[in-house]
Amino acid sequence: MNAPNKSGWKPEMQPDDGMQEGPATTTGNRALMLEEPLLFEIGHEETTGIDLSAIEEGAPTRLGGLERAEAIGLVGLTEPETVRHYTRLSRQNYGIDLGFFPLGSCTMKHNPRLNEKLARLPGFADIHPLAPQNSVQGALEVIHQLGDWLCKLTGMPAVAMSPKAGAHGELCGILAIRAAHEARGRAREVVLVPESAHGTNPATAAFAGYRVEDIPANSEGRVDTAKLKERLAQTSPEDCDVAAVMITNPNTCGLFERDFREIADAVHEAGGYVYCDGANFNAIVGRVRPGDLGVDAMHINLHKTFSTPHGGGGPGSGPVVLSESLAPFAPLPFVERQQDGTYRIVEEEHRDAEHQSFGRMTAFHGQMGMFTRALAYMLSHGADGLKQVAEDAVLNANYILRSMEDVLYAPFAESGPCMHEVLFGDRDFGGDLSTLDLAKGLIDEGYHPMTVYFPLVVHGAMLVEPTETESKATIDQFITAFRSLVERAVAGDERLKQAPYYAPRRRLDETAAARKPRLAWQPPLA
Amino acid sequence: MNAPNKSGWKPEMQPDDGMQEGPATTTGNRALMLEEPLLFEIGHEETTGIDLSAIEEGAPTRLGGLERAEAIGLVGLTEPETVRHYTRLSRQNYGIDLGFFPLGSCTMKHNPRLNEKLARLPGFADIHPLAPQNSVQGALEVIHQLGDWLCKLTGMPAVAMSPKAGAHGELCGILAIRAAHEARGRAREVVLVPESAHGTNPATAAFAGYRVEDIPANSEGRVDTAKLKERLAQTSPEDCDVAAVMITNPNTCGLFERDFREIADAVHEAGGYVYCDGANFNAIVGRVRPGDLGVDAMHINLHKTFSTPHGGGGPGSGPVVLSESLAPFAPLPFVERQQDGTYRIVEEEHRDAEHQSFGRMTAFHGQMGMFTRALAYMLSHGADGLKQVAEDAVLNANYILRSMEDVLYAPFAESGPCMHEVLFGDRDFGGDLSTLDLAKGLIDEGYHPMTVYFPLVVHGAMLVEPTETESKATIDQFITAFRSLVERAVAGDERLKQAPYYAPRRRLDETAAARKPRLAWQPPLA
Amino acid sequence: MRYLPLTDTDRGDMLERIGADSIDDLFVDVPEIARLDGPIHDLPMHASEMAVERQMKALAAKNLSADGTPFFLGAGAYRHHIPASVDTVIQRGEFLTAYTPYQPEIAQGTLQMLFEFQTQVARLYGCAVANASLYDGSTACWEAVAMSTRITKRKRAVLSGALHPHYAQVVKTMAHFTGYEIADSAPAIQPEPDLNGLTARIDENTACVVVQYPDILGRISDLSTLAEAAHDKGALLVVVNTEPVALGAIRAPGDMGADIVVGEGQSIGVGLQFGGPYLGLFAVRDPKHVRQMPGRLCGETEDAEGKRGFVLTLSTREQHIRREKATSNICTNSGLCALAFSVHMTLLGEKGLRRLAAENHRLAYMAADRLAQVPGIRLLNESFFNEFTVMLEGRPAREAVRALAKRGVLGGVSLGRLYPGVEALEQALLVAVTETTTPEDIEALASELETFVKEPAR
Amino acid sequence: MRYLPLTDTDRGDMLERIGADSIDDLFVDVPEIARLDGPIHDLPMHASEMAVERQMKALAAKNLSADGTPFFLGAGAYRHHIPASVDTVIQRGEFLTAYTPYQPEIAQGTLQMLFEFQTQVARLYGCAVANASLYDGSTACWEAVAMSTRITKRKRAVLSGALHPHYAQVVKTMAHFTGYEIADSAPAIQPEPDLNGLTARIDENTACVVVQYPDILGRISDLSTLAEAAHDKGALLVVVNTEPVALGAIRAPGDMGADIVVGEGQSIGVGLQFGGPYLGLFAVRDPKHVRQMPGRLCGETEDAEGKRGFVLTLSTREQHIRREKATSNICTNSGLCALAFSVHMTLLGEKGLRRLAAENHRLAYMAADRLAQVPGIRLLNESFFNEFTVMLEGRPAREAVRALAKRGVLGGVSLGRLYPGVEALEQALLVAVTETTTPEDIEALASELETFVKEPAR
Ligand SMILES: Cc1ncc(COP(=O)(O)O)c(C=O)c1O
Ligand SMILES: Cc1ncc(COP(=O)(O)O)c(C=O)c1O
Repeated sequence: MNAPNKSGWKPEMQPDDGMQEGPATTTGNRALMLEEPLLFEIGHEETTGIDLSAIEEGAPTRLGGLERAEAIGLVGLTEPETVRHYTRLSRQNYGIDLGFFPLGSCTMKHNPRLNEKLARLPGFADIHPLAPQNSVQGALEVIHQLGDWLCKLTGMPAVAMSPKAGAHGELCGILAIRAAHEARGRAREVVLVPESAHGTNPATAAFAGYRVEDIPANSEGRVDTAKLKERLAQTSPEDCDVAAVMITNPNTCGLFERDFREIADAVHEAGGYVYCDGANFNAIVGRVRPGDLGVDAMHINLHKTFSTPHGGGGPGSGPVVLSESLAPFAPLPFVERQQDGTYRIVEEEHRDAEHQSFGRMTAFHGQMGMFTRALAYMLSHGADGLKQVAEDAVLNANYILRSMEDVLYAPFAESGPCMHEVLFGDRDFGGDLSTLDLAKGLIDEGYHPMTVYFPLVVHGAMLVEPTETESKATIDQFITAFRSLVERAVAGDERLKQAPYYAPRRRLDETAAARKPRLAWQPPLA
Repeated sequence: MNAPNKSGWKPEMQPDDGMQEGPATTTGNRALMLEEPLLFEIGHEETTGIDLSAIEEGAPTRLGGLERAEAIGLVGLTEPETVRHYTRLSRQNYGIDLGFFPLGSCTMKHNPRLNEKLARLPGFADIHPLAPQNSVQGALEVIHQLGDWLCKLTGMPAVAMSPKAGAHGELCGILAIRAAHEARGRAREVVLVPESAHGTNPATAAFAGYRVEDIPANSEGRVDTAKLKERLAQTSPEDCDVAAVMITNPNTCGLFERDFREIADAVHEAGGYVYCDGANFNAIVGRVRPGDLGVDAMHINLHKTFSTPHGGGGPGSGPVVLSESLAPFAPLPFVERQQDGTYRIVEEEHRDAEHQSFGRMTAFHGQMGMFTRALAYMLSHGADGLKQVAEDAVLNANYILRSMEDVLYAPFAESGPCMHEVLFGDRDFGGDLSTLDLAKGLIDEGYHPMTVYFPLVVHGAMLVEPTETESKATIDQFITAFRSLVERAVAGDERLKQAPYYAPRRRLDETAAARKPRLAWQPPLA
Repeated sequence: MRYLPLTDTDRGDMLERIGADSIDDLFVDVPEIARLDGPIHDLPMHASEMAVERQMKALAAKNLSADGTPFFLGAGAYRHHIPASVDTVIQRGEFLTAYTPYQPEIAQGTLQMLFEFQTQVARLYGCAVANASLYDGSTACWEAVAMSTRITKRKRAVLSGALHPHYAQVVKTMAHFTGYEIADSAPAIQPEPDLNGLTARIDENTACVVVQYPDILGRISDLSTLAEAAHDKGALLVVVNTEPVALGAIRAPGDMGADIVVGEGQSIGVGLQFGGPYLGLFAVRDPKHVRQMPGRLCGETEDAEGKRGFVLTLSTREQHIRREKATSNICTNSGLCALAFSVHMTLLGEKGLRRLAAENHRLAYMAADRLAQVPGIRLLNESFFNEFTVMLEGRPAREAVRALAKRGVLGGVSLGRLYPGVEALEQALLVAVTETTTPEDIEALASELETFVKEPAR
Repeated sequence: MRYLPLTDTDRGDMLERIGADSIDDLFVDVPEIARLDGPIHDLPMHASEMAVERQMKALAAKNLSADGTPFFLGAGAYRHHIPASVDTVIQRGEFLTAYTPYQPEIAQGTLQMLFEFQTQVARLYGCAVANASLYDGSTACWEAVAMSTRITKRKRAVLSGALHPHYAQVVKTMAHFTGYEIADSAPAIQPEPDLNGLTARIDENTACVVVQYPDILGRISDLSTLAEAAHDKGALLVVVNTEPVALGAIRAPGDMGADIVVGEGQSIGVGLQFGGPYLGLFAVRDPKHVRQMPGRLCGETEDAEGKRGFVLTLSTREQHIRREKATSNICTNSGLCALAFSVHMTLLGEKGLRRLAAENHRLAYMAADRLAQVPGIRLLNESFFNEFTVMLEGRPAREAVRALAKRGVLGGVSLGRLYPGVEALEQALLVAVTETTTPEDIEALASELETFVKEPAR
């Protein structure tokens, strides 16, 4: 039933090739596509799904005379209503569990269910971050073991585990770099970031008090090494204002930065540090160690490469591996294995010469819930499996590249293989059709669209990352559908401008949303 | 968004009031409505989602020389493919979690998630039925406690816990009756069953070796007490051939059998036993004790009244409460509380005068997984909550009855209130429209249809059971949609004959399926 | 009440629409004598989730769970590792909270799954058609006997002595009431089952002969000759399997000539659960017998647009259509367990099932060898899959089981418990070994049994 | 490999289409120096689900979980009962395995949920607008300080001494690099916080004053005057809350004049999890500040057919649009924790939250009274919600915590751990009590502490 329709769409096809149209329904529902009101439209102040005893009138309190008298304005639902409300909402969502989700740069791979189960063991889920350390040795061991895996996989000597996501990890790395510079007397002023970088890179550098400058790219989609060297050579190393470069590798065009080592050497020579955005580590895990390329700091998105679920936007976890020179500046707290084989948490009181930590980034020890999942993922795959992960991810991406390049503009197709993701552009689309229209067409076909309009270096960018957890059959069917849509886009099929037709909602008016923001529910005027 | 459309459908409405039609998709998918191939079309013999070591060539075996040489013909999927396959399939299903499911006689109430969690505790889920009894005292206590609740709720002195579903419970009750008759010297020949009874009633009686005879009904939808008494009076009690009557109460027309006690007395006088089908216990739980009405045996569907999930067809659990006179014949094994407060399992070796058990119905002790859920349900509701369950279930059904009777034929509306379900018929439908068409129309509206064409006593029966776990808002919206569909059916709107329009499949050809059964997948001919 | 959405205002409004003064008005048909004046005494009032969880956890804590315990129980219920994704799937509300797929347009998920399940079971059993499940292996066994009597129009069933005694009990219980004649016996303690003796008992009145494979003592034998002998006399061969994993290593019953193959499917996906819910499997080798099968069947068809779809079919066999003439009274079956089985089997696939079977056998072989070395213990079996019988010389196995449990080892099932009063079986212990068993577990069992056997009998 | 669907045949076919001889051809861009010749040494090979489960369970077993343990830890992370249905919802694949809702047509589930979540948080905090979550309370606290500096164009923040020390550390760490000036101190051990002293520190260069409510010692005070004082000086009041359940009993910060309210949402729906993932809540009282907020915002709009729908909006604040000019660098947030919070809050509702808060306070009151009776223990607080400070006379609280843990009682958080080296705080113990605490737990704590305090100091 699901086999690729070999013929696909043809320009001569008529609109009435479509789905059978039915009469309008009273409820607005369409069989299993169900409408759902807002919580505040169905809940009641007096309804609750929790059986707690009524509040004892006149019971003594010690609330400092600050009792909350007025209504909070919350509403409740009983359990049946709650489960149904959220189940119905969930059915308006797409997820990896439903189908192919080739969102470039996001590594939407399968989330193993073992990991969900293990993270919920009371021994992990029901322990307090400030519990006496003798009562949480297993938790500390998890953090330590996971850190050890990360060091070995990256070939780096140290790791900071507390950052809460990729961007937080970037901040951790840049702060460590800044602290190292400060320890040497001067923080410097500039961080160099390529235009193709993820938005968090420049935002982080700015957040940490740096000025951001562009690194020029070459026509192959990579850093222009010569120009970068020129920039560094503007001053002597002692006067150099460049604190660090931030380079994504593999980069957001899906290409490996061939000259990474050469660039790193140049930066080091100028007294700077090399930050590597490791969001794309999935392409090389188990096959390449960033430590061998001269990296000083690199965050790893456990929610990408190590498959902790994205959860509709988070949570994530962004441990940062650090070079010898940055390790002393790692943030607090961290876990240390002691001589006797027990573990301890190093906190503020232990700051000393060896621990010149730049400080604390978050209240506790990081994303424990993600650590257990990521460790289970690593133990499951092992060194052999992780290598296979990288290889299959890269294989799938190249397969899509070579299956599409005859019909779709692939700017870097000539320059060699891509890594785990492949970048296309909308150069050849007809009429006034653009990447957005194609993306919405994919929705009707039952796919989540690829990342669109990122990176900024290609017009109408489409960044396709299949990941390694997809079967060839799935990718083949996707290619058929994708090709058919591209043909329509190139032929200027105007109907694509109305897509999606079958999703819970047609295109949404984002301009109106921003012009007059409605960010919380308000009762309708009577 | 989901508020009832007050106007509803009007006969003058045009077909093009319908949903926006889109172009055909290459994949056959429609955004979140996803097609899914058969397992055997996507799986491979060489693929597995379980990492076990390869079989050691030439390892010694003691398989009696019966190694399975040829291919079994199974196919495997990796975990990502498996999770997606079943997630996509699941999305083609309707369940209580999605919406209103008023399937009469089936009690589709909310399934509390606490119960799911508790049933999975290793202390319940990971224990063996033949484990030494000193190692499973908690499990035996659950069975005993649950039995105690059932006895108290029904006002009966004994309970058999091992039956695996309602029909198995019926069998248990009828076998106990037969054993009791045999113990008195003669099994008798006939079991009386009303025409409105569920199919399992006559099937069970026949399965137990009895001849089934109809009990006549009166115009009010209840047993015709006079005629029944006549039947019993055909012979003297000693010569009476009637072993038992099987009466459902509340009955499948949704009515309480007012004369139940009187009937029971008459049956007892004739030396017969009274079997009560307790599938509809939800209507009276906590408010009426069947023991007060002269019942000798009654099964209780834990998967209805006590909310263990239906799971797409099962499993269920059908404990049977027994009167003093039938208790000695209860099946083995059962759990007994001993003097010292410990529990033991009574099995074949303990058969004696006190335990004249008719034998064993199933390999082990019954549906433990359902017992833990049902006990949690009872503890959660308590005596007060269970009473409220019955009251709300009855209230909801009467509310629907009185909100529909002006537009829809309700044969027993005059004779007083209904219990937990309400029966309608298609007498007034126009054109050649029937109950089936209305049911399929409800599918498009986002509802699961009611039970249709059962009981057999009304033409085009529609049996609507809302249950107590529905909110008034949900029921109000249902009433609006239901009324609108009824209006269309009465007006003879032919488009209903094509419904459903929006479900994953249009009407399926059941005749073709039965004429040339295809009951297992066969590889397509090359 | 967290599960009851109606508010008091709702109740008032609804009573008003109904035209009733109070809820009692809706219960007028209940006779005076049966009206209760308030909540039933003697039962507690409603409780919070937290309170109920505490109470139930306390009960669970009174059981010694197999998790982390050296565990060797089998005899019709086996402990296997169930992949986490199985539970994820069966907890999908769309599967968990659906009813029997009577409205196929919105039940294709359940229906397609059942079609796949039926195909998996049929292939595993070497049969043409399997149904959509029955309650458990024991009731499936009775249904097979009943079906045989319908097909052959004979009333006698011959049961192998090595059929699970609880299965035999179920058959005999039912047969007593239906007037069928059942020939059976306790198993003879010998390395190979006595199939000749069984064959000799088949006569012209025999509807079927029922044999377990592997049998209750764990023995495996070729059933082809038995099948021929049965067929010669116009009888059917019913084969019972209680460990589906075995069929990843040994020949399928259907391939050896079994007419009806039934079994317990609990091993795959379902878990121990103290005996239920389990999963009755039922299949026939010859499609011509389909219309005599009990239980639901899912079949392929097309919808009005010509798309493939699935429906429940051949319902004229079933109680809701045929009432007293139905092939069985079963209605609710083991749907969700069938789903769990099917998901687990899909994860396994041909390759995984074969590896799983090999691993079970490898470890059982290791355990059998190890126990055979213990002085005072004798291994009975010539052949076995993942379960075998050992004889504890001079000591009743029931005592061994109890004594070991006190020491945290769940050492097996004693035949003394299964066949109370049969002296010849008192010293026999059934030991099951699966992929969840570790070499350390085997060592623990061996040394505990050694200690036990050495102890003087009390 | 159970997670990798490609077969070797697939790989071969795909390489062929690509035109590569081997997978190595696809890694040609990796410099020689960084190529590995095989799997990384020193790391184990792949393992079965069963093996991994065993390993991880052994690690979990080394921790003393709160379940079944008398448990009194708080200080920014609280243990509450989470209804089972919360986990059911967040395990729905459609929520769990979705990405940030960048394609709103197929992400209305996440988006509507976020809109509801934002509304719940705003109301709880007495604010106009809340965002779609940040990492946790401590980073939210820093974001509030940073936002205050953007709004006021000033660079000085005054932190209350009774702000959670880890939150203060986070602010100071960041401020060091951004060049902001932070004024703070350790908390003074007194029954009521010194709001006057705090007020005195606000000057014309102050961007904001940051105060915790209830504060780190559990004390509660009216912040209205402080708000006025801050506003008089053109500064903003930032209120930090680490226990949202408290706001079911005490006044909302927004209602007392807080400009930005931030906090930790972990108490509702998320659980302890050894500190993460948690849930940063962030809200502003005045909608005019919306465009300076960090993090994602979900807003209402319409689709092309005029149906209501939701989208992420005002993204021009965010890094993916504004890059170095963004209001924050945050991208991935705490989406699934927000869902858990929202589901739990929906189950609670107004009534449930108020009851939950009352029950927490009732039990905390009982515990405070009980501990105050123990000789050698002094209750510090005049006011508190579900957490209070006791002074152990003559004994360091850190030792008490360790000693009690060895006896299976998790007795609280010592201020000595939170403020290492601050002598005045060494004897202070923070004790948190929630609805999960039983009277028996309280008794156990009292008697263990009594024993401890009596023991002579080592
Ligand atoms: C290349 C790149 N860098 C950084 C990030 C930021 O990671 P996070 O979203 O975990 O903060 C992302 C994630 O979207 C990314 O794709
Ligand atoms: C009235 C009635 N009796 C008996 C049964 C049979 O119960 P079960 O399906 O559990 O065997 C049912 C269930 O459908 C029923 O509705």
